[in-house]
This record gives sequence, C-alpha cells and structure tokens, in this order.
Amino acid sequence: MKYAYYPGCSLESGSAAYDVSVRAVADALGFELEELDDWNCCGATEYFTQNELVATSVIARNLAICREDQTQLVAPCAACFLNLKKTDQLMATHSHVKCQVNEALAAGGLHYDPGRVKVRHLLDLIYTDIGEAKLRQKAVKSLKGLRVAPYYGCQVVRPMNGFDNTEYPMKMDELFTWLGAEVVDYPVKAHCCGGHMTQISEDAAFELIRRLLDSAVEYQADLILCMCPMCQLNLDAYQGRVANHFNKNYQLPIIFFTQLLGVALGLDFQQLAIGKEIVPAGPVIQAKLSAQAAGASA
Amino acid sequence: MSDEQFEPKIVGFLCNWCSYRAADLAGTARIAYAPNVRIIRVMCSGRVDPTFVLKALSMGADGVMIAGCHPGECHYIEQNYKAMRRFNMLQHTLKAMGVEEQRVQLVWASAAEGQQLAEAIDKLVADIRALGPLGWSKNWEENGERIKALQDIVNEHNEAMEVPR
Amino acid sequence: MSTKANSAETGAAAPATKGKLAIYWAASCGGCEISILGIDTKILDVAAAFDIVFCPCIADGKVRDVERMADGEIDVCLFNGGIRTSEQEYMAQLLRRKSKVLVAFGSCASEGCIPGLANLHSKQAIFDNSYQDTFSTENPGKVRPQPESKVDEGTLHLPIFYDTLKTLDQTVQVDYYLPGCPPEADRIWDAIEAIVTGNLPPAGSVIGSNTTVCDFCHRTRTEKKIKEFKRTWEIIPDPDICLLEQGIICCGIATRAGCGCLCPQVNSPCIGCYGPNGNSEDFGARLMSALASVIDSDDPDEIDEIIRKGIPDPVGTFYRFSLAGSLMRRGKRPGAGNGTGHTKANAQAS
Amino acid sequence: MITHSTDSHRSAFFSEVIEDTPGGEQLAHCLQCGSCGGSCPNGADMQYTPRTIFAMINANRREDVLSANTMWCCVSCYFCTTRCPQQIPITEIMYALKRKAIAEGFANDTDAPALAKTFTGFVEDYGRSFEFGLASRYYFFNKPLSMFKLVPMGLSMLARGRMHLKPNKIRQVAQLQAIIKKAKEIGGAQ
Amino acid sequence: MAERVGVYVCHCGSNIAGKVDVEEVAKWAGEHVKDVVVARDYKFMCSDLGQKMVEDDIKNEGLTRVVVAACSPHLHEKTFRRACKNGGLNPYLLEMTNIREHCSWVHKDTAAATEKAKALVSAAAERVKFQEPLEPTYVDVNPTTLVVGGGIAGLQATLELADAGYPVHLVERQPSIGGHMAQFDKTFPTLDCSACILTPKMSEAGQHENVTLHAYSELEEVSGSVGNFKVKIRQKARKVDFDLCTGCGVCVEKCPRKVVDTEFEAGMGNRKAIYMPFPQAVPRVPVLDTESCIWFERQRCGACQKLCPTNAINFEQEDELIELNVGNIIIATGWKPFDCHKIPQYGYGRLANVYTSLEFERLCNAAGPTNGKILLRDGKTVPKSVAIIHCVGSRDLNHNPYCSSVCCMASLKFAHLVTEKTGAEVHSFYIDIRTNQKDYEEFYQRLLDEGVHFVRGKVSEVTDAARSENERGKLIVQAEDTLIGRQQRFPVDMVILMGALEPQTDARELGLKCGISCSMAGFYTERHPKLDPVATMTDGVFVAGACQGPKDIPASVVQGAAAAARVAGMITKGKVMIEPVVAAIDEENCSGCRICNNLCPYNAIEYDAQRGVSHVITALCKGCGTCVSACPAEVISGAHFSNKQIYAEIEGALWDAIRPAGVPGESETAEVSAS
Repeated sequence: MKYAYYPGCSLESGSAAYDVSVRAVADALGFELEELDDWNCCGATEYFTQNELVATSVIARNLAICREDQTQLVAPCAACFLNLKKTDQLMATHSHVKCQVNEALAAGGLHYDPGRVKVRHLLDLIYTDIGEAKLRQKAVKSLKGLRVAPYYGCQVVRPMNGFDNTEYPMKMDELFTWLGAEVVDYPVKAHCCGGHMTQISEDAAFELIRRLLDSAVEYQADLILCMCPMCQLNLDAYQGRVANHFNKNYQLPIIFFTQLLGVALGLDFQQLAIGKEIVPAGPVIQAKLSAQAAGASA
Repeated sequence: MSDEQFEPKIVGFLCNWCSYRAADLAGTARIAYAPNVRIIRVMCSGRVDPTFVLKALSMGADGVMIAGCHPGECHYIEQNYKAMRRFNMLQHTLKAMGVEEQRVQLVWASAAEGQQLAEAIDKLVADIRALGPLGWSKNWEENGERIKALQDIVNEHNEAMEVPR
Repeated sequence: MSTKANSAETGAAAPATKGKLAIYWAASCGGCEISILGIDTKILDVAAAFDIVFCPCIADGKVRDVERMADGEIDVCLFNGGIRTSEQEYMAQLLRRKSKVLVAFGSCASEGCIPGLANLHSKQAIFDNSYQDTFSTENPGKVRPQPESKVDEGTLHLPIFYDTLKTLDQTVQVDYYLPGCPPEADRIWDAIEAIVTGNLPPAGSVIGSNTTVCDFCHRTRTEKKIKEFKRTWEIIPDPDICLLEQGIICCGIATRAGCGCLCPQVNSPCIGCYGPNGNSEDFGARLMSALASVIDSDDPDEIDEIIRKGIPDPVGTFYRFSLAGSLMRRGKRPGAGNGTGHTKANAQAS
Repeated sequence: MITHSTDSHRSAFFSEVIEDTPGGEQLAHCLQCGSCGGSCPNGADMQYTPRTIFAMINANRREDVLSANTMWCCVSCYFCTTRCPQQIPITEIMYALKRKAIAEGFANDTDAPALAKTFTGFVEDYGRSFEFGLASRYYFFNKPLSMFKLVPMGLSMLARGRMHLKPNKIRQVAQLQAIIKKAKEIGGAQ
Repeated sequence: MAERVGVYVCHCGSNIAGKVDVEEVAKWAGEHVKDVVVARDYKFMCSDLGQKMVEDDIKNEGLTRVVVAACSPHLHEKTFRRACKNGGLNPYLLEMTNIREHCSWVHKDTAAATEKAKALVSAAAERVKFQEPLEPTYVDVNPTTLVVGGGIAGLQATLELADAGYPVHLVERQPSIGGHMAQFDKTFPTLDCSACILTPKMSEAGQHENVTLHAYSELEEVSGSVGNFKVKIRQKARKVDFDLCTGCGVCVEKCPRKVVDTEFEAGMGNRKAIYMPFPQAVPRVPVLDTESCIWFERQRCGACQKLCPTNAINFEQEDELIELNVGNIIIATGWKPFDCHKIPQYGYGRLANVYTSLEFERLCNAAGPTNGKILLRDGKTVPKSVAIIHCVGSRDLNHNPYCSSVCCMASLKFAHLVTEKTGAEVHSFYIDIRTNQKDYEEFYQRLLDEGVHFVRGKVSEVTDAARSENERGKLIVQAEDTLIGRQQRFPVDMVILMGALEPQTDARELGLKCGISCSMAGFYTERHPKLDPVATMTDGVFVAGACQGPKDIPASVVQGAAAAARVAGMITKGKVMIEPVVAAIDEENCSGCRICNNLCPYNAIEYDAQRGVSHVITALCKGCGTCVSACPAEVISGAHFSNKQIYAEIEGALWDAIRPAGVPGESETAEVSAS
C-alpha cells in the first residue's frame, strides 16, 4: 500500500516526534508514505480568519500538486487533515468556490478537480486499511497493564471525518484494545484542548486543558494518546503551568498514538522519539509493562 | 410580450398530483412568475416520454420543463424515479447533439411548494433567455443558394435539350 | 406532348398492361440495389410485370428521358438514398412528378440511415474534416468543391452540398415506405407483390409488419433490471438469454420486424436498421425511454454513471439509422462534448 | 433543482454574512434553540452566545455583532456545527465574522488577529510556518511581558530539540505567492 | 368528419378578466383555431347559467367537443363534465384549461397573460379533438374490512365498523393487541389511567361477534383492488394451540428461563421464554419465544408442555397462511420510538440513569417492573432531581426534521408524575412548548404552579465529567438557557429523553404491498392533507393514527373513527366507480419484450408466457401512464392521455412558434418545373 504523505509544519518542527513515529510505524506495518513534494503550510485556522479564498487556495495548492497516481493523501495533523478535506469538499459542493480557487491556482499554473485526491487521516488508514488482523499479527509486545486515555480532540472527528462518530469516537479505543492496553472510556475524549487559545487567552485555554487532565486522572489513566500536534503541545508543554494555575500536581505523560503503537510493534523508544515529550512517558510505559510481564511470569 | 428582449417559448409538463397543484397554489397565493411556460398536465412525471420533449423542441419551443413530486413522494409511489432516469438519459443524448443542458430542466415540487415552483420557472426562463433561441425548427432548413442551384440544373438541362440530335 | 405519343417513343414494345418501374439512387451506399438483385430469379417476374424505364445503376438511361415523360407516367419508383445535394433534390422532385407511386426504398430514403449521422455536424465541419483535418489529408491550398467553375467552354456546375441530409419525405410527398438497411429481399418481393396486386395499405404507411424484432427472437426473456450497460466486446453473451437482460443494448425492442431477427440469431444485438415500429415519431426517444425505465437505480448520480459509462455514443446508439428522419436536431454547439468527437474539426468545435 | 430565495426581506447584514459563508443560507432556519451556545467550550466566556449573535444578525445590528467577543472565543472545535439541528455551518460563520471584524477594524481587544497575521506572514514568506519564529515574533510584538513566563517552557522545548531556530522554505515560494496574490484580487483582500 | 369544438372562456368576475382580455381570447379562438364552431366568453362559467350555456350549445350547435378555459380542473372539472353529460355528450370529451391559477393570477402584464391564455386555449382545443368517449366501470364492494394494527387507532376503527354490523379482520403483529397505549401509565391531559380506558376496548374487540382477531400475525400479501382485495396473513407460530389453551398461565409460571423483555417492558423488566406480554393481554394465549426457549436450544426442559393441563403446547406448530377476501383495508400500524443511541452526547446506553420516554412510562406504571416507583437503575435510590429533554431526534435535520407533536404534552405528564411521586426537582428543557389542543395549555399552566423549571434551550450534552464538587457523581446537563443567554450546567440524578416518534421500520414495505406512498420521513401520504386526511391514493385503502404522522391518543382515535366512517360509506353504497383513465396493451402487436413488466408499482401488468404478450389488469391500473411512455414498440396506449392527444396539445401550445422546415408544404419549397 502506498500513500502520499502530508506531514505539515508542526511535524517537521515542534512535533517531530509524531513524524518520526509515523514513519517508523509505517515501515513496521509495511505501508509506504511518500512525502508530498514541496507541500506548503495549510494555514491552520489562521488564514480562515483573514481571507476565505486565500485560505482555500493555499490549501488547494497541496491537493493540486498531487501527482496523478497520488490519489490518497494522508495527514496526521488534525488541522491539516481538516483543512485539506474541508477544501476538497467546499470545492465539490460549491461551484463558485471551485471556480475561484482554480482561478487563483491558475496564477501558479495549477488546477484541481475536487474529488481527485482522497484526504485520509492516519488513524482511519491504520484502522481501516491495515485492520485488526494485521495489527494483532504484527504486534510483538502486549500493552497489557497500561491504562491509556485516547484523546481525539476536535478537528479529526468534526465536522466531517467520514470514519468515526463525531461525538463519541471509538476507533482509537478499539485499536489499542486490540493491542492489549486497558483503554479508559472517559467522557471528554473528543473535547477541546484550547487550540490556539494558549496564545491568545491563557485563562480560557488553561480551563479547557484542566478539564481534560482532570477527567483523565479521575479515570486513572497512565498516559494520554494524542493524534494532533496542537493537542499534544497544549496538554504536554502547558501541563506544568496549568498545574500551578489551579495548584494541582499532574504528572501525566502525553504522547502521540503512533508512538505507543510503535512500542507494541516492538520498536524501541529511540526509533519512536519517546522522550521528546516534556512530561516523560518512557519510565511510565517501562514500569507498567515490565510489572505486567513480571506478574505474568510470576 | 414587452420590449426587445428575447421571450423564450417553453412547454412545461407538470404531474397532476404535486407540481400541477403547486402551480395552482402559486396562483391562489398570487406569486408572480414569468409567463413563458405553457403548462401541459400529465398524470405523473412518469408519463413524460422523451418524445414529448423532442416534439416540443422541434415544434419551436426553446426549452422544456418537467416537474413532478419529490423523489420518494410520488403519488404513484416510485414512478417519478423513472422520469428521473429518462431525463438523465435524454440529457446525455441532447448534450451529444450540442443542445445546452439548461434548456431541459427537471424540477421536483410538492403540492405545497408554489413558491419554489415559481422560482424554478423564473430560473428556467432566465437560463433560456441567456442562451437565446434554440432554432431547431430552423437549422434543418437549407442554405440560400439552394433554389438557384436547383434552377441552374433545370436551365442546364434545357440548354442540353436544344442540342439537335 | 401527350402521354400516348410519349410512351410510343420510349417503351415501344411494352404491352399496355406492363407497368413502368424506375429505381433511383441518391445519398446511399448502393446496398439497396444489391438487395433488389437478392430477390433472385423473381427478378424475372418483376421484368415480366414492369419495364424498367430508369435505373442508372443497372441500365443506361438519361435524366432528360425522364424529363420528357408525362407527369405520372411511371407507375412505381423505388427511390433509395437520402437528399444531400441539389441534384438529388431535383431528381426527387422530378421522379415524384413523373411517378404514380413513389416508394421510399430502404433506410436512407425513409429515415436518413448512416449518411444521416452527418447531421451531427454542419456542412462546414464536414468539409473541414474530409478536405482538411483528417490526418491523411494534404491540402495546403485549402481547396474545396465549388458549385461553379469557369472553363473556356463556359461555366460548369456542381450540385451544391446541403447543410443537412434530409429524408425523401422531408423533400417530397412519399406514398410508401420500405425500411431496412438494406430491405430484405423477401420484404421487397412482398412489397412488389402488394403493388402489382394492388392490395396496398393506406398511402403514407410502411409496407411491413407492426411488431418488433423481439417477436421473432428465440431468446428467453424475464423482467428487466439493468445495473450496467455493456459494450458488445465486453462479454460473450449467453446465446439463450435476452441480450438486453445481459446488459447489451439491443434495439430489437423498438425495431420493426422484417429482417427475421438476423443479428440476435448470431449473438449480436439488433442495431435498429428497420426503424421504429408502428407510427412512432422518434426511434431514439423510444429506445431512450424504454432503456432508462429499466435502469436499476434511484440515485441520480449512480444513474448518470450507468448511462455515461455504458453509452459513450448516445446518438450513434439510439439514432444510428434514424437521425435525419427523427425529431432530434443538432444544437448550436455541433458535437459539443459528445461521444463522437473523433475528428479534429469536432475536437475544435467542442 | 429548486433554489431557495435568499434575497427577499432579509436584513442587509444577514445577506452579507451568508454571502461570505458557503452553505450559510441555513442561517435563515435558526430555531434559536441554543444548542450552539450550550456546546461551546468557551460558551461561558461569551458576552453573546452564537444563537444571540444570529438573532442580532437578523436584526441587522452590525456594529454590536462585529464588536462582540463571541467569534474570538471560537476555537473551531465544531461541536456547535455538528450538533446544530438546522445544520447551520456555525464555525464557518464565526470565521466570516472574524474576517469582517478584522477588515473593519473592530477586533481591537483580542490578540487573535495579530497571531493570525504573524502566522500567515510566515506562510507567505516561506510557504511554511514554525513555532519558534511564530512564538517569538508574535509575543515580542504583542505581549512582550508574558514572554518571560514562556522562557522555561521554551527552554525545555529547546532542550528536547522541539524548537527549530530557522524555518524551512519551500522551493516554489514564487508560485505560492502568485496564487495568494491572485486569490486576494478575486476574493477582495481582507 | 371534422369535430365541432365549443370554446368557453370564463371571466371569473374580474379574477381572470382583470388580467386576461377574455373577449379577445374567445374571438381569436373562434377565428383561428381549426374546427372551433362556437367560442364564447362568460362572467361565471361555473354558474348554473354558464353550465346551461354549454348544455344548450351541445344540443343546438351539435358540439362534439368542449373546451372550458377557467380555473383549475381540480376545482371544476367535475362540474363541467356533468354539464356535458346533461347536454348528452360523453364527459370525457371535455377539456379544461387553467387560465386563472396558471395565468391571470400569476402574471403582471396583460398582453403577455392574454398571449399565454390563447396558447393554453389552442392547446386544449387541439387536444380535445383527439379525446375519446370513456365509460367508468363499477364493481361491488365486499362488506368485510381488514384493519392492520391493533393499537388505539386500529381498535377504534375496528369497533366502529363491528358495531355498525360489518365484519372486520384485525391483524396485530404483537402477541396482544393494545399497542403502545397499553404500555403507558397515565394519559394527558386528564391523567386518567391508560389501562382503565384501553382494556375495555381491547376485550370488547376480543369478544365482538363481528371481529376476527389475528394477533401475532402479519400482513403478507395484498392483491386485487377496491371492493375486492385478496389478502394473505401470516399467523406466526405461537407454539401454543389457540383452541386448547385456557390462558391459565401455568406454563408461564413454570418456565425456568427468564429473559429481558425488550418489547412490552422496553427492556426495563423480564419475562419468561413462554409469556403473555401483560396481564390484560388479548387474546389471553401465551407465546413461546423459540429464541430463548431451552427446548429449542437443546431439546431439554419442556416444563410447559409437561405441565399444561390441556396439552396446548405444541413445539411442532408452524406458521400458517390465512387467505381472506375484503372490500377495504385500514392501515393503522402506528409508530416506533427513536433510537436514542444515535445521539451519543446524551449518553443513553453509556450513562445508567439516562432513560427513554418509553422506559420511563414503564418505570412509573403501577404494573411495571418497579410497581410504579420511580427509582434509579440501582433499583433503590429515589432521584432528587430529574431533567427532561424535549425534541430528542425531532426538529433536528440530523435525524427527523418534523415535530413529533406528542412529546411536549408527554413531558409535562412526566414532570407531573415525578413531582407527584418523588417530590424531586424537575428541569424541563424545551425549544418551544406546544400545547395546542383542548385543555393542553391548561395542563401546562398547572405544571407551572407545581414548580417545574422550564428551561428554554436544546440540551447540548449530558455528561458525568464533573468540573466541581457539587457535580461529582451526578449527571450534568449542559445547555444554554436561551432566555438569559448563558451557558449553564445542571447536576441531576436522572435524565429522561423524549425521543421522536418514527414510522415503523417496514412502513415503506407495507406501503408497497398496499400500493400507498410514504412521505420523505416514511409516514403514509393521505389523499389530501386537509380535505381527505384518511383516504389514500389507492381506492379502498385508508390510513389512521400515527402511521400517517405523529399523533397523540385523541387524534389517533379521531382518525380511526374517520377511516371507519369512510369504509362504512363505501360498504353502504355497495358499488364503487373505477376511473376509465387506464393503460391498455395492443396485444395484437405486443412482442412481449417485457420492458413494461416491472415498471408498475401496482403490479397491474401481467406477462402471458403462453402467448408471449403482456396485458394490463384494468382494475389494478391507476393510470399514471409510465408504461405507456416506456413501451419501445408504442403498443401501450393511455386512455385520456394518449400520445396523439398530448402531441396535439404540444402543437397547440406552440401555435405561435416557428414551424419546422423539411415537412412538405411548409417552409419555402422549391418546386421548379422543367419548362
């Protein structure tokens, strides 16, 4: 299986860990990710607050530069995924958008027909295309003993993911149950992490982050699994400050779901860039898994 | 019809149960719309035969409207789906003949949708006005030299006859 | 000049009882003449019943001889071919005048047939294609046929080429029709018999049956539901099941019987050369309506998909023989985005 | 087939908003049920809930709407959109309002426009964005004081090699810029 | 010989004459339309004088065809057909064209309106010449009626007819009749006990001499048409001999296998593998559920069989098909509740104390699993605070766009029951409170007195994610209180979801069997929403109750009675007219291609394999004409809408358009003579 791969800006800087683990997992599971040549930033939510047409055109460039044979474009980052999918849909459903965007693209000698490229999220790909059987077979290390809280965030599941429930997604839950982990079914798994609010109004953002951390803690999760750089950044990098702000004390590692998936596939922490996170996850995983192993052998 | 602008002639085939009643409703509600569509009542949009459409066009209509109950709401349960299929088929062929798609339009209007039907009619008229006359009845006619050419043959032959045998 | 005198001049030995037969050939391939010979030894009976007074393709005879005849002097004229040039129209009018009974003989005369498919395009497009654009054509001087050309001896005239091909009855009044491409020998004989014995259907009607090809098809038929139209090369059809039910577009359902169901017998679909059944106005519309009705989907997109995929050349499929005679006309954008865009002219036009 | 009329007797501002929002026509069908205001993670901080904003749009209260903080509370979580019983693209309408507010200089008491500008600034120069530049430039120009709070975090990020100090530039920047330029022409630079 | 056409243009006072120059239209028609021998305009054509005018002209002028240009044929076609009849002309030789609703009322420009009127008149005049005299046929009506569905609507219809002395067959899918109403505790707005008013009707139906009960049965097949339907009913195997069983209940008592009752108890209670859905069930004959019976699992136990005093238990019993002849059919198949799992944010199925309305009905039903005590799932705790959520799956484009109409009142009822039985604090979350029937608003007022909190706002989510101590261990209902424009969180112990009323899953299927159509939502379409609310497009098939649209008990009863009245009318009349507007196949020329065979939703087209031709069963044909336009050989003809007629109409409508060339005699012909 071969897919075009759109890492997005965060994955080549702040969230390199996601990129590293994604590629590692792809190798381990035997599907090929071919990085889209000369892709540009999707503009996150920021372009839409300025100029809709520019926003969609900037995004559409990425769809337009897909080669004929690149019909499936995979984006691990939530914002990128949504923007790409949204643009494709907008162009498909609103002819004036389609015309205007293509007029703009033409200025760069490009053209895009909506529907030509199918935008997929990595989770969908692993869940659907790889599937349970293959994962079980490829998994060499059980995640038994580890209580994980899958965190979906917003923009992958809403408004249009096409592969999971928008209110109460389950795909990541199922995926890690297959791998033996204890998945905590906590109510806020698709709620908001505050997004760019951390930059704009910390009070607002911190409250949102608190809700997530509290709930995960309440359900005794060992760590939270993310599928969005922004979520990971907010929950991980801001964890300390949120703790101070509400004078609490969290020590909850936040990693990307591909990182833990990699562990199950037998890759070592190095290969998966575990350790890049600010609240260290390595020790927790080590402890829980070996404890389990010990329990099992004893 | 007033001023210089082109007033298309349009034939509308409306199903007895939904769209014809929608037109009735538009009337009772006094919703004004363009007078270009001449309505022909059929029991069901499923009665509309592509021949009707071609007949109308070849008789000098510039466009045709087919209107029926919404899919799934047909008073004959499912016959409007047949109308839909025939419409798509006919459009496919007309397109191949170089006839603009907007000339023949399929509209769903329930008995309660007088407003929508009126809007659909206005849209249809506007679309066709923009396209100009279809002139089907004309484009089978011949280039002007025809008569002369025919006469030429006669003359030539007459000359030829004078050659003594 | 009186009729008597005239007849004395031409068909001298002809006994008064012997009728006069004319056979003419306009825009067509000549297959009809071959088919007439197909009636085999019966041709002698024809000769017994008629003097063939005019038939450029088998016997010498001059137009002026016909011109000299009295109006209505010819008893029967079998006219095949459509009307594409001024000469053909002239001959049609001439023969109409001179004949008691004018028979549109064969598909071309009745409904335009293959030459009629040219009506998809304007004269301009056709000339460009045949005198310029085809890849095998070298014509730097952009030479085109000219209706008039001056030579020392004077002016020569070529018949002019019309914008569209017309059927015989779009040009002159026609008494009877004998469809088919070509008409089957047996049908021809039936017609001649009918004419000779004088037990003819009401004027203006087709000499032939009033059912369709299916009536003579041996294949088993069940209820029809079509999920996909297939091209003939895509499958090897089951010889005992209705071709249509196997997804192959067979025009038999709408085509007048008369051929004896030749094509389906050899596992190949009917292409409709015998034209529409009964007095239906538009062969293509009948087919479109029938086929669309049995498409097995209620989802507009899927329906479109089925149609576009399965019927890339709708005009060629539904109007192969009947375009000129049908209600269908070409739009302002000849050949725009159609399935027949295989000439440069076309490609540009669309 | 049948097009619903959007003109008729709508308020000028209403038409303006749906003009600027693909699928915005649904706004005409707002039931005022409040499922949007109830769903919003920042709903508590809004001076007007989205529902209220829609009513105000209908009432043509242009200024009040554009000077409201509602859209600036929006974090694009799309809960309102997926839950709206009338399928109104609420998040997209919020974007539309943000655009108008910025364009007409209403958005003064929020830093969001600044962040947005900084961000897209990078995209237009490099074709890509990168957190360090973003954070440093944005904070330097907009909230220099709070920069210090960030230092420890910044450092720990740096320590883990999560802060790149130079951006990646795409090869076809020119092409991208051309596209953006054209788009601005058509869309009317906002 | 040429027809003699009379054209009559109506002024309709100024309704038409105000915009259309009627005199001109009439004059023009007289002069320009071929075969028109009489052309008049008149103030009110529908008046007696107007009709008289038509009659007289038929007699005196020898008219053979009549065109009336006036209002919609839906208003006055019958009127003028009668006039023709009185004048001695076959009613189907009349054509009406609509120059009021379709012309004078919708066009601003007089000239344009007049032009259009001319076109419409010319179209009608050209068409009418080809119309043919038609004769309606009459068939006898079988006095027996089939009622499908034993809910309150069906029961009402059944009893009305039975009491009127007509035999009725009542078919019910469930083991007992009674429908949803039997599950309820109280009924709004009077709060009288549901069972108390329903069970008498049930037993009456069970014992009535004119009623044949087919409980635990389904309608399998319908053929025939109005007056004489043939129906097949599948009597599902109860595994209990109906005649031997005395309903003593020993089998139920002794059955060792307990299962959750998802039907009657809505999952709130248990039943045995052999069971009677509820004590007052009619008929009082248990049903054995083979899914859960130990005997059918592993051929052991058989307690019921051993202990039955009358040996009524029969494990070998099979389904049987019963064939009936009936004259009319009343469909009263009711509704099914919305599946609340479809709205995960309300937590149903995940959060224990979130209930559906049906579950709650059972909860406070004295005969229910808790004997009417309102308790949380733990079975002991009494809730201190309850939230009721309106419009769950209703008024929501993501699920059902329509208003379920009963939920507002039901939720008021619930609020009352909760306050009455537990004294708990109640929050009722609504978008709009709709209490638009007699005494409903009064009930609302009463609830306001009882101190129920009505919060105007559609609930966004129900969660157990506490944000503060007072939320811990509670269900938190989050919503915007739209009246103060603030987002609020309400910690409660119990949540009740007022789920939408949806059409039965197999509604369309049944509709197809009976030849009646459904709305987009899946509710049956009545013949006319205002003036013919219980009849359908298929003569002899009527609808009643919630299967035609969400309805409460009073409304369902009204429709049940109305449907019965319509049927009684048909029966007393004894004969029914069948419209002659039908299709016919020229079997002489049909080649049996079978294109038309599966196009008819009423199965009116039959293929005769022997003769290799198809033919139309006239009694079943509804005259839609779909087969006519589908026939590739053009051998199917549609009475009153024949191709000839419609072609002529098209030609007439385009009288002022450019005629095509190529047709002999038209356009410039170039007859040149050889001198």
